Amino acid sequence: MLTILLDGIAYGMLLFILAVGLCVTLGLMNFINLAHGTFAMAGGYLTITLMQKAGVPFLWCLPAAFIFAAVLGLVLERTLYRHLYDKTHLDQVLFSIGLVFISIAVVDYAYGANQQIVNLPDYLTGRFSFLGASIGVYRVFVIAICGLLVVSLQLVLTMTRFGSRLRAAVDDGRVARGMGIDVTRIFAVTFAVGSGLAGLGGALGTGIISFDPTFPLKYMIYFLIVISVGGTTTITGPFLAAILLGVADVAGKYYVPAVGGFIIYTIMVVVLIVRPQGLFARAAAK
Amino acid sequence: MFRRQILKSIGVAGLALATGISAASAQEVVKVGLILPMTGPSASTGRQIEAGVRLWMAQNGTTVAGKKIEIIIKDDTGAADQSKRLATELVVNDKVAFLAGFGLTPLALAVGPVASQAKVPAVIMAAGTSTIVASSPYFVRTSFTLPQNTAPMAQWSAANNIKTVVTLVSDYGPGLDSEKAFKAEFEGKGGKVLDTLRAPMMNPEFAAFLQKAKDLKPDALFLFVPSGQGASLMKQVGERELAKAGIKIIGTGDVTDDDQLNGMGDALIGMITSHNYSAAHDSPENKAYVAAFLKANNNMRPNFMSVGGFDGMAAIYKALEKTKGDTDGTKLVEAMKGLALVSPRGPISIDATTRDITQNVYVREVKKVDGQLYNVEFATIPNVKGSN
Amino acid sequence: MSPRILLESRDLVKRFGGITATDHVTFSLPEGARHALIGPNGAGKTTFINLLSGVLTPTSGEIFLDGANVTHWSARKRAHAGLARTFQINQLFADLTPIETLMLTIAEREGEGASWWRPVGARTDFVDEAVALLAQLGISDIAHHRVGQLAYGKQRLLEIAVALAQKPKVLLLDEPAAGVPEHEREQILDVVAALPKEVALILIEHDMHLVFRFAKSISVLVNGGLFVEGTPEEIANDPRVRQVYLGEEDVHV
Amino acid sequence: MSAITPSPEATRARAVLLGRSRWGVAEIIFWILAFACYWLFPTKLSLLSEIAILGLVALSVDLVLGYAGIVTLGQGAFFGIGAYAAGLAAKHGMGTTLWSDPVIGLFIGGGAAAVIGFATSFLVLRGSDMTRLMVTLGVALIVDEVVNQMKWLTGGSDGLQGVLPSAVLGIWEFDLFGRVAFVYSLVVLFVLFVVARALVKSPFGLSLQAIKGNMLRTRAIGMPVNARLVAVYTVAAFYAGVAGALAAQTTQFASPDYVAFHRSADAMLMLVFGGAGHLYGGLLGSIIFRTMQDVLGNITPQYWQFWLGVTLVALVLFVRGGILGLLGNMLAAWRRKGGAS
Repeated sequence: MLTILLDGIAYGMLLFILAVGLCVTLGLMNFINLAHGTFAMAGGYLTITLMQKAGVPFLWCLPAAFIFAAVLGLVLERTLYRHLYDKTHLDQVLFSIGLVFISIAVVDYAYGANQQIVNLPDYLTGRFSFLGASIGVYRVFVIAICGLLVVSLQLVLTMTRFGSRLRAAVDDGRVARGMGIDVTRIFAVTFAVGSGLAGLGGALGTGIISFDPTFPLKYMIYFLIVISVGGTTTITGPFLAAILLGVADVAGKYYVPAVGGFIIYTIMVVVLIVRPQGLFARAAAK
Repeated sequence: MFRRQILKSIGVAGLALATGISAASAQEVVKVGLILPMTGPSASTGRQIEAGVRLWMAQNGTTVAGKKIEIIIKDDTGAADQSKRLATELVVNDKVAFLAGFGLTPLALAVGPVASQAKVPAVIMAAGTSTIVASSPYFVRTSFTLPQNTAPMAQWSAANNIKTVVTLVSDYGPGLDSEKAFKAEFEGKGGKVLDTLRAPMMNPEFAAFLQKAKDLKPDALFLFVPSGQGASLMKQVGERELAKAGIKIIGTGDVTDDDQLNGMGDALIGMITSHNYSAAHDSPENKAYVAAFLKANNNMRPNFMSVGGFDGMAAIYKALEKTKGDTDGTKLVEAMKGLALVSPRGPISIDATTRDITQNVYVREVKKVDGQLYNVEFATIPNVKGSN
Repeated sequence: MSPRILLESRDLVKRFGGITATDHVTFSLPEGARHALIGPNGAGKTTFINLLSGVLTPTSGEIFLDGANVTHWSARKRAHAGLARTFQINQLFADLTPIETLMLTIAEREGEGASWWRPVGARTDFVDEAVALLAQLGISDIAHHRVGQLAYGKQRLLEIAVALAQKPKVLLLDEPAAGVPEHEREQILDVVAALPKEVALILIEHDMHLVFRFAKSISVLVNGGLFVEGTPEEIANDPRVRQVYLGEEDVHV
Repeated sequence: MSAITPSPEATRARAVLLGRSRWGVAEIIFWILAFACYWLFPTKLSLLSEIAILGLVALSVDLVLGYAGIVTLGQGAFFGIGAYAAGLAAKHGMGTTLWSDPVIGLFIGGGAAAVIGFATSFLVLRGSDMTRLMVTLGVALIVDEVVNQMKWLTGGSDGLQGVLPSAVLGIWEFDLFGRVAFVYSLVVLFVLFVVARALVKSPFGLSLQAIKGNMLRTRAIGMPVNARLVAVYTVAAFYAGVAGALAAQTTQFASPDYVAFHRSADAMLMLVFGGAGHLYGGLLGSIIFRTMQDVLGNITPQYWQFWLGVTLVALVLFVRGGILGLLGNMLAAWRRKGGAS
């Protein structure tokens, strides 16, 4: 039982790192970016290429994936996303679906359609057991890295000036602009960092989930669930939602495989109706 | 108002879009319509079959019984309604004499009614569920069926003191077929199947299922997934350290697919599978086949799907020779019944009554042979019938 | 016999967190009233109108429309019961035309809103009523222009036309002439003055000239509370009002 | 109100209002051309009937999104429900009983989808675009799971086998060349289009546009907004259900792929392509979208999605209101320049 819980937590942590960028962009600029999975895929495929072709050690792939995805995010934000802030949600959805289709076709062209795998370095494979439960070394590694990221994110948000400015802008963009906060610059930086985190999540994910060109579509639904349950006004909301989703997904498949997916989607719809601003978020001010 | 002008221009545009009516087909050309999943999750199947078909035509020329053979390849992206529409267009517009290919079971089943209505023989080069051939009198199969590949594995397990097994299959036609066949055969031989787990086809995460299998502590874990998903499944099997827990990993050859075997890493060594073809099959025909295949496809190793395509074309050529070029569908199917030929995989024949394939099935073990992983065959179960 | 009370609020309170926007207001509007509601900015005038029209629900207190307790009725139900309003900021259908907007309002009033088989305009009586209303408001010339592209003043007139199309017993006008250039203000005032006698009117307005020309009775709201009520003369000469609101400007009645 | 004799303004107003719903010449030409395709493209009939079915789905999205302003990514759910309901009717009717008559199948498919549409319509009444997007997507995913799990009924991921619809109205048997399928699909599309057209031009349709325009004002004039949204959502679900039934009957097959995300996304893309809120937007969008997919699919089979993505991004960045919007603007610009009117 504990093994499943730990697997679920590891999976949940991974989902959080993949989704946190999207939570902030939605909360900050009210921008529906369904293409967020593309940056995660970019990180994942970069890791696959570096390891398979260039033999770069796995640990070096993580920062590389972060930077690559962050730069990709910055470039796309400055060239394309910028024109869409004032457009309707429908336009934003169509724009991001368009990006997803482009990314699927490009990756399909470059890497082919079948699933890519990565052979992890030895010190990261194997399992060890304690208290009667066994947990993969790699999953502990993921929990550690993601835990570190969550703590640092929380610190950045609460302790630093940038963090407070970001939270102000999330709460009410107009008032923040009124106080002289350059919301557009903050958004550009946050978008890049969010994409970088997704890229890092993608790199970490190569050890747990399989990558194929349809990744952005397959995981878009998970991101949406994390946002709808977690809300967009805090970081802890999506974090708890991601853990809940991770455990529910793994446990669902273990105990009730037939109705696993069914439960998760029903939870999403119910939460959306009962608390549109998210299960853990306080009533949204906006 | 502006509305009137716009819609007038659309009418004219509609006409311009008319794609040309296809060229009338001269009598001496025999067309073969190949419907394959060139994109989407089973794209590797499409690629392998196309390579097998092209290799056969390169080796045996393009004229049979005075008729020029021409193949038309259409991509159904793995969607059944596309396969049906493409089949209808191939029959109606291109007037093909043969339909062939069908990467997955639903794709083949969708084309059955078209083949029956148009009386055009449809050669199944991939789809493995046993019930397909029965669904249309014009189906002929040159690939394999799941029970055919699975039964030997059950027999071997029972004979090698494996008492309890857990099965984990992908939740779709062939998966359920192989689960049923394994359970029937294994329990028939006194074995016990503790649990039958099914992983969803859509996003195949196996972690939870493997953990459940591990907790049940069976002697062996039987696996079946469509070709293309074997790599990520075996990685998660390795990560879960089932071997260390004393669980033997067995399955059908789909899991250790020659197309991906090399990339799966050494954790695979020692895995026992049963299948109708291995690139390491020891026969002069196979040696020539593999060498030619590697050369023609920049070192892509042929897998069991490619021989489905290769032998499918052989059956088409032989049928045309028998009917001396007559492209009447019913005669061609009659000609293919009872056909026997030596394939790179070994001797195969088309069963006269069921039109399904009868072939040897081999039990093999994954071994490293001069730096590459291969399924080395060590036992043969001769002439296993496709479906009874 | 005293005129029938069409609209009444008893001890009405509305709090937004710590702020009390409406502070125990008891108020009644008789039939045919021409009542003005004035007060400094932030006195809670629009909040009070939103409470009466159902856009906001009160923290406590009750509202009566023609004798019926409508405190918990939705804005929609109150509209059907004969209460219409205009909005301080134009709330119109940008993609529709004025004639379509009026046809829609009339159809809703007559319960024909959901008729889906016959085209808009099939009901000749509706068309005639809409055209007459446009004429009454003097905006027949822009009957078929997209509302989104109309001049601001014309939109203000359309707001009033829509409210009238609901054939209300009570009409709440929230600064109908706000933001309207000087030369068009007269037109709006004439229209308001020419409104049917039996309709009870509340007018929120800052321009004292308009108030004193229009109103038969006035209430002064300060900090959400009802400060003083009376005829225009009483209000003009009341020192407290002058000190709180009118400032030194002398007012000639 | 004094019954004044109809003043010139009143007669002109009536003429303008009724003019909105009169059939324009261009519309008549469009439908003549559509039916003429039977002779113009004899070899492409199965593709054309697919376009007609996609047009019907886009029309259903137009009612909800174009007119009532509800963002939906879940119309695929109703398409799938319609397909399975009609497919099961045809399968169990085995071409013998009344139940397997395709026209009855349409009502079974449409009806089943409408019931589910009605039940889930309450979920989309409140909430922002984002919430509605995710709720409709969630409903589609749930339907997908149910279809996959109820293997005994739906055949699971292999799809529904043995769908044998009998002859349309007992007369026209579905032929191999897709002639009957094409005419049948197009007639059903035309009938439902006429109904939708009347609906949109009626006071009910006007009230939908009002709801999309300004929710506050609609409530202020006493409109039962929720009842209208529930009604249009249910009608749209019926339309998508009938489209699904048509698909199941013409392809004699139904699979979970009918409920997949890309079905709902494609429907919305086609509509926005053509121009939402123009009623013809959906039809135009499906013609261009599906023809482009067929043509591009043959040239570069792998990367139809790439060109679709590029066109989509360009559409959102540069064009307002899809093709019809673009043509409208061009004509308006041409008129202003040329001062034609």
